[in-house]
Amino acid sequence: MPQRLRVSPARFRVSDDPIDQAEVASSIAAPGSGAVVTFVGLVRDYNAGRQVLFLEYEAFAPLAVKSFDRIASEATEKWPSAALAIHHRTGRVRIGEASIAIAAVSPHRADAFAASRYAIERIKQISPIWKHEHFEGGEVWIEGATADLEDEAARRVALERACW
Amino acid sequence: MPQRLRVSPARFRVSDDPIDQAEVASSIAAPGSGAVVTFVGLVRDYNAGRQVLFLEYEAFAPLAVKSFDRIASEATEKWPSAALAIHHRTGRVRIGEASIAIAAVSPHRADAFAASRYAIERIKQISPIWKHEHFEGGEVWIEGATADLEDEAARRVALERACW
Amino acid sequence: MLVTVRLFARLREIAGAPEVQVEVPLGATVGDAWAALSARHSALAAYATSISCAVNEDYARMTERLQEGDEVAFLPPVSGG
Amino acid sequence: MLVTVRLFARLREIAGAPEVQVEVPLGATVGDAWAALSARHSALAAYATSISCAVNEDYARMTERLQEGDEVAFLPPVSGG
Repeated sequence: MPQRLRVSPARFRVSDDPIDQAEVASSIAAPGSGAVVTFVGLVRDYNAGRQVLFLEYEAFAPLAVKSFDRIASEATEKWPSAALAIHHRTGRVRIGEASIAIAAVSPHRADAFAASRYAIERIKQISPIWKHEHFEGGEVWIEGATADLEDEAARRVALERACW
Repeated sequence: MPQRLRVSPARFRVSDDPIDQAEVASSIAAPGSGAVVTFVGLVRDYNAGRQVLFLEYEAFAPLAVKSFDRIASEATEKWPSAALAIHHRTGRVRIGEASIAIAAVSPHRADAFAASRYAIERIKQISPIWKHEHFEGGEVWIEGATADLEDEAARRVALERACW
Repeated sequence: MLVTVRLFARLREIAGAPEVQVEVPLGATVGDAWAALSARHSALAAYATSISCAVNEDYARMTERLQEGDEVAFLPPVSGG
Repeated sequence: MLVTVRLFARLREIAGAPEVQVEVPLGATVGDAWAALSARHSALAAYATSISCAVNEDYARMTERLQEGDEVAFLPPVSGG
């Protein structure tokens, strides 16, 4: 194979740039990987009965990147064969665009599915990222979970949803 | 939005052409889709202790396409919000290349994950596709499950693995 | 009557062809076509309990009755994905 | 001593700035910095039981002691994904 000189894409990223799904997966591709599961979250046109115009995501970027790294470590502890890459977009994101992409690779599809599902649940629980919804007639900050690393009940919920 | 004249990609396909993961997902993209889960199966360099050189997939293509359609219907019956697209490659597939891509879209991530996982399990159970492994020192036809639409136990296994 | 039989993977290799013509009596079933073919290629016998079948590109049962010109397919255990 | 406080999302809007300086006594905790800030902006009180915090870009507890120049971040309930 010809040698190519290129910078490998970051595994964990928080950025205003549009998300490149292929790049997320390529950051963790390995010769033994038999299964790649990619989760992409897209901005929906309706939420809670409101016609959404666009979203604006705000993040505490350095801590958000650390949270992705932590979540990937939690997943690898549970599913040692799986590796994760996570990119989250910030700033204005339009309807139909991706706000997040998570890639999970593993020799085993069960582990790739579980790690990917676990990651999205944990991101929603602990990553310092906030969704500002601009809808027809107003705007609102969406507030979900208190980010609490020590909340073991939350972690169990994420594991259950990952079907483990 | 500007009108564009283009042929939509097929939802279900069996072909010698390399798999374009983005195309699989785009065949079922919809404005209300909040979650896209893509499963890609890659050819691994080792299997059962053998160094794999490449795989060759043979399919009864028209029936395989029908089986994908059937599996997507089974999934939509269970998860009405989810839509599936499935492309499977035939002929010689090299190490690291994709043999299959399954895209599941839904407004809800739980349904997209479940439908995608269900689909790969069912494909391995009933789709008329065969893997011919060429390894260092020989070759072998991999033989898995008897394709039996009426095997309800198999279907339950697929549902359980989809965590439902 | 004559039916066309399509064979895949290891079955195709045993028969030495992807498609063969098989003569079966009027009113014969898919299972009868399999028996006729197995008589020609004894190595097929190992697959008697693990094959499934299709008729005219649709899944079928071994008990399905055939008509002149039907296309029967015998499917060894599958391994897609 | 002075600490820097970073605020996000609705907290940032209530305070009217993404970053403010807060004077706290020597040996003060993250919770003390929050109390000082809440005294300035009464609307923050609604978040008293739902915030979490970070110190110098690492997750922290409200009981953590601060040092001069530390950067404290208060995080309202998160909604990424």
